[in-house]
Amino acid sequence: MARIGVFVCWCGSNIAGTVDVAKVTEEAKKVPGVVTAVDYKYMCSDPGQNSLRNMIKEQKLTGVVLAACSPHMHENTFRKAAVKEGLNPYFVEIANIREQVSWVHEDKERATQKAVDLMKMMVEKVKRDRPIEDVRVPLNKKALVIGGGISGIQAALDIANGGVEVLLVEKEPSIGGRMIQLDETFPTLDCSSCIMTPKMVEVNQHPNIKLYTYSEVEDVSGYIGNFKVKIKKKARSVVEKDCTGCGDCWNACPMHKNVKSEFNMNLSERTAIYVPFPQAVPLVPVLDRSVCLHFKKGGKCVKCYEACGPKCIDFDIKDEIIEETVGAIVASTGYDLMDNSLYGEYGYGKYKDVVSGLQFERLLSASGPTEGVIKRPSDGTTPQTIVFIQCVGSRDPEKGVPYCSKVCCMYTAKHAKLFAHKVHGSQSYVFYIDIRATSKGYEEFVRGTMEQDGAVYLRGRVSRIYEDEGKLIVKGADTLSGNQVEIAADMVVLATGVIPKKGSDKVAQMLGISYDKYGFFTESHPKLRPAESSTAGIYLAGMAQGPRDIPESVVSGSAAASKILGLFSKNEYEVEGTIASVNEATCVACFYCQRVCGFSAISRKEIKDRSGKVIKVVASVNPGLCTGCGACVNACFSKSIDVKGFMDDQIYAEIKSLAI
Amino acid sequence: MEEKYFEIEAENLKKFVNSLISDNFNVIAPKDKDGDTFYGKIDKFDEANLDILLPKMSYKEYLLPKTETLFEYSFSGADVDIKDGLASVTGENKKRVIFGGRPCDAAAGPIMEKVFNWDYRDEFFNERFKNLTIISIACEKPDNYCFCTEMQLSPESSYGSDILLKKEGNKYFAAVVSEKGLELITPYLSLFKETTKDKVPADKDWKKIFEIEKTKGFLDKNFEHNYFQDRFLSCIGCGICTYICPTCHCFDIQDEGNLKEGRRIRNWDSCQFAIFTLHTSGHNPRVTQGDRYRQRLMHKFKIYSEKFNKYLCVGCGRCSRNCPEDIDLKEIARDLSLL
Amino acid sequence: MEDKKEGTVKSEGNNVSDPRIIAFVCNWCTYSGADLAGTSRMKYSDNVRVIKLPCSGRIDPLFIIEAFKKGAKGVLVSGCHPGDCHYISGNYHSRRKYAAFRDLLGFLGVDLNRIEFSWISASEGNKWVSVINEFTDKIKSLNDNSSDIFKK
Amino acid sequence: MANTDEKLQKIANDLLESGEVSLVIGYTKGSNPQRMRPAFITKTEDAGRLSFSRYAVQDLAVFLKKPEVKKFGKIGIVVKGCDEKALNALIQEYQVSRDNIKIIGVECNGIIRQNLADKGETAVSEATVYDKCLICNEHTPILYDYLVESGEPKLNVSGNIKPYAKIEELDAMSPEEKNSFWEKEFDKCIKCYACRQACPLCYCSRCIVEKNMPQWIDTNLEETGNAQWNLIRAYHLSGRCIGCGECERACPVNIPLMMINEKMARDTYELFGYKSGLDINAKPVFGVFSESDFNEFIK
Repeated sequence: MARIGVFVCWCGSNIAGTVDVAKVTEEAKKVPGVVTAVDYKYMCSDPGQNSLRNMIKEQKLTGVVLAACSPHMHENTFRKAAVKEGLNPYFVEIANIREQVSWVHEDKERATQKAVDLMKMMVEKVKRDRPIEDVRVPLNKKALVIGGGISGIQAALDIANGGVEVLLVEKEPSIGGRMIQLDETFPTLDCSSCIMTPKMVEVNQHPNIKLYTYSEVEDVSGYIGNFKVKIKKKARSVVEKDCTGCGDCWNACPMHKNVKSEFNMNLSERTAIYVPFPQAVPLVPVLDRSVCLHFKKGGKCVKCYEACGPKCIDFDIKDEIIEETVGAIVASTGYDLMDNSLYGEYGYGKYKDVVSGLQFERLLSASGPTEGVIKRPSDGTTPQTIVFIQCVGSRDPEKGVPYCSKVCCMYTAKHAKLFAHKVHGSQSYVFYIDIRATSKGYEEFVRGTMEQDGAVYLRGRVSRIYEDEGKLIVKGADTLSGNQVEIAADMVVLATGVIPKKGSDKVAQMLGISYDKYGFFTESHPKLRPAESSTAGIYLAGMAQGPRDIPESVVSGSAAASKILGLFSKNEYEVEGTIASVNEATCVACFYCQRVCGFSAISRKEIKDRSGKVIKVVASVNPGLCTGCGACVNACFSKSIDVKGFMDDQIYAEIKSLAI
Repeated sequence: MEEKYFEIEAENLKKFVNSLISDNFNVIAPKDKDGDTFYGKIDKFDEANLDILLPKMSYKEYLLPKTETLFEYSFSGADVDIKDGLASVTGENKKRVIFGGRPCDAAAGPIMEKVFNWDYRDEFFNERFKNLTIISIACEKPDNYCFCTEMQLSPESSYGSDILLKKEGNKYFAAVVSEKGLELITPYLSLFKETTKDKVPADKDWKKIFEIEKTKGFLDKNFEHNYFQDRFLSCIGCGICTYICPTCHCFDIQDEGNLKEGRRIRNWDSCQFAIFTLHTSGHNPRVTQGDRYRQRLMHKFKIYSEKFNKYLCVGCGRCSRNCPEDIDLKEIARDLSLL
Repeated sequence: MEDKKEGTVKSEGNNVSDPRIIAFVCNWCTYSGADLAGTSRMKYSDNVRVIKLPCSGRIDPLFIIEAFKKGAKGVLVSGCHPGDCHYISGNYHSRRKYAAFRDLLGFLGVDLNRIEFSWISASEGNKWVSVINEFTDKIKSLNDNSSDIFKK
Repeated sequence: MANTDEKLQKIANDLLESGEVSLVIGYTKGSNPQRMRPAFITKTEDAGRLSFSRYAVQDLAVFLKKPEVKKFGKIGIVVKGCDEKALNALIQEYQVSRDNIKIIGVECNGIIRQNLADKGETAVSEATVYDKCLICNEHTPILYDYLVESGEPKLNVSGNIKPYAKIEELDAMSPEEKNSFWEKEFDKCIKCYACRQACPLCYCSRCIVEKNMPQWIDTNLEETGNAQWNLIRAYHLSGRCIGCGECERACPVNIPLMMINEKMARDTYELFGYKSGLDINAKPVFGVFSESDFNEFIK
């Protein structure tokens, strides 16, 4: 028999001023199943909680209803208090008579009636509450980080330093991502590779990190604590453990003028067997079979093999699938730049000296194709005038993307600054829409570019660029002066918008996490859970979530890592017990529940007889994945699935209690 | 009572029925609706369709409504106030007359009456039964689904009727077989002309095509016969046969209500539903539709007759005519009698 | 049968001038939006009774039927805006179902003015207030004589 | 006709003889010359009972939901085009495995309404066939393992008879008028659940009306309980009904159930571009969503 206690809170005059709390208490006493009803000034205060606890003890209550403030305020407070008296926390229900009654209504009699209705409704609900135990999922304390850019590296290092084993999977031959392509970084102008390389090396040498470069995650199944992952280690054609990184192989490769270097943004060439850049980690070359003469000409060319001292070149290596079980995953797949050719008027692709921001980084870089001397890609001369155009693709819902790519304002200022430093007497012009320089030292940095380095900032759009006698004629508007401007430039640098890494949507689908319409992974909550994906156990870091700069990427990597370390600080993962469960007797296996489940929490379960013959197939809920949203219940025609905490009979009783 | 015989001209029969209506009787008669004919309340004689063999459904609902409120309850504080549903049945101020039904339908009343007065007297049923006066019309042309003759009745049987009419040319012979029947016509005797039994045309010699005793004989011995499982693979387990049957009378008792008030009702139910015998444990003693149809046969042709000495079937053939999968009870009863 | 309803459950005190309105809302957006209206001390019609569900995807058409059966003159279903669902897609699934369910109710003669659907976010306390007030006014303006399939 | 029957018998015989199936569900002659009834053939010597005609009203796919029938494992089934759509939907909803079923499709040029046939109607014409036949696009089934051509003459559709004409009539009515229309219809309901049992897609082992904790759908057989039953039945079939019309045919009190089913089929097509039962690989319309779904009714 239910023994329900009803506690009506005054909340000082917040409730009692509009609701006749004594009346609500009297009405509560009349409800069948209610054995005690009291009102109190502040239920959430210590004495209030104590009275709740005493009553649970003295009256042997099986459930309590608090007619008080919103459950979003104090549900947990009261649940904790109830637990202390041995009551299951889910036997505490809140009738929200403050936010949804006393604060929003004025007629005391009617507000009281509403409070009574809500109280009765919750009594009916609590009568039908069942004890709910939180679900415990065992954790495999190993993490997978997908993507070895700065955020992935940071996540991997933080997790590894926390004593947890990490698998870091990078698609490219080396880790380092976009950051290692950069020259100097704003606003401090420290050299990117100088600060990045030590971290890369640390990754490679860390006893807790297993590094898979030139590898891709092929398949992920399972759930938090227990993800089964398949990693495809692409055939590198080089035996990693034997390679010394001496370079004899790539120096011997005859294919040295034909293949564009991806790392140098097509501004230089590479060989068929290559390391993308000298500081690559691991410093082990990859043989690009799509261009290698050995593979294209039927095994004739073996020059690299011959040049290799330790004989670690192996043309027969095959793709390898590695299967691992991990407890948590970080998705840090990074970004690409938008396709500049969408902006035909800027002449990208047509004029060699119109380059993207990342290309310009390579031109600035000491390890780049020009060894840090700014040279025009067309004729190798040093430009004296450069026009920088911001927001190419960004903030352009018509042709590009509506969002702001966030880093372009800063890197353009940096480019102009570095240009001024490297080419004395040069002149840069920057076309911009707004300047967004909001982090520490950023505004000062941009000011410096304008004031000390003489960059001319023009607020406006460029309408057209064309070539005339070796110059790029940039026509645009300066909206501040209202004048049309025309600049004869030697080079044009486009601050191209940022988009998610190609194929990141496939990664999201494989992981079962959600992504927005642009392809950026979406956070579980944009403000309060920015490091978590929609799927438990999968965390997000870096530009895969959206445009951000290096410090933010590092922070997000650390955030993901700390989430994982927090998760792994226990042996089991606790999930709220308010999850779905299937009535196997009546389930008819139509799997509509599976179709509508946003968390892949429903699977097929075969029920077998003693001889092992399948006698029935039913739906089955994975407690580690279920979030208790209840979409499955709605989809189930026979109501053979139900969600604890919001069971069908409870909702029914709530509605029924409102009958008039 | 001793039967009395009357003659009544067709015109006068019409006057009689119209007078009943104007004298505040509820007259229920076969009535056309949606391209079919159902029993329904008529407001004048001409609304009745006396040409068709049988309405699609029987008039069982006037004895056992689809839903009957047994009592209503309401809470006032800790008190429960209960209102007996029987009051509204006894309080019906209008008496009902079923007019123009067939002998098979009429026979259902006294057959069903037995089960409602066996250990427990069901006052709801009795009250309704008492207030029902039945004027049936003998069949001239039964169809191929009819088997009342095999069910120990006949197209001209007066069993269960208060008055049985037989048509001849432009007039009817009325056999008044009960006090209720006599009472009903007494105020209108001017329309009737008393006659004697010998003037009434004799019953025809209706032929049987099978012996129902032999069907019972088979059922007595063959509870686990393959016939049931094989034959009723084609049964989809709808309740049509039981719901339109004049004698099927199973019901289910349910409560409906809220925190303030509610009622207890009984609803028609059917042995053809899987849930009918489903135990709380999840076990179901009648697993297959074969089991369930066997139950229907057993109840009709064996169990009921052993207990009440009457078969629970009047041979109206409705179940056969209306089965979506063309399962023909007459054919089955015959098959079983020959097995 | 000609003599109907011996003793169906009768309703009392519910009429369109003071209609009972039942709102089924999701926990994350609309419920929080309604809370926000409270914390902002906005005032709105007191005819509404809120039943909280985890997600609009949990709000079953059966709830709507039941609410009408139990005498509600109006039923509101409200959840997170498309794209904002705490459970990713619950509101999309329910939207699709309700588009059809609504058509069905309309075809069966239910006055669709009695059912309202809305997306109200946790920050839209003001929208909650206007939806409730407008819906209440709309219900009050309806013809009280109309019966429908839920209740006689 | 005789030819059609022989072909059906031969296919059934071969399937049973080879052991490819252990049961063939087809039609055989019924209780009167204008009726057909389902036949369950498990032995080759019974294959000769199989037949097909313009009176083959039943949708035999309904039997695949019966546990007693499922036990046979591999099953051959005779289907008309409309009935075959039910098979497709059942496959989509995992109730039937394509591997376990041999589909014996028969060309169909219209089925005579049973109530007319019972009264002696023998001619297939616009006026005598079901409305579903007038809008049929699947005189030849969509999916089959065997196809048996029909010996019946083609059905001529002049367009003079408007199928499901009552839908537009009702659409044009006010809520009050619609309500009074359905009030009369549902009042007739006796909750025999023949509509459910005759439906190949109503395959729940426990129907929602049979769930009593809680009892969402009132048990009474009065207006309220009847209306709720009819509403929930129609809702559960929305976007799923393939239009075989068996519910309406089975209904002993002639509730025009196909009006509701067809209306919902039209609406789901209009709203979501989906028609049920056409493709075994399609995702059922209420198992998916689109971000750009109809949103106008939501504030």
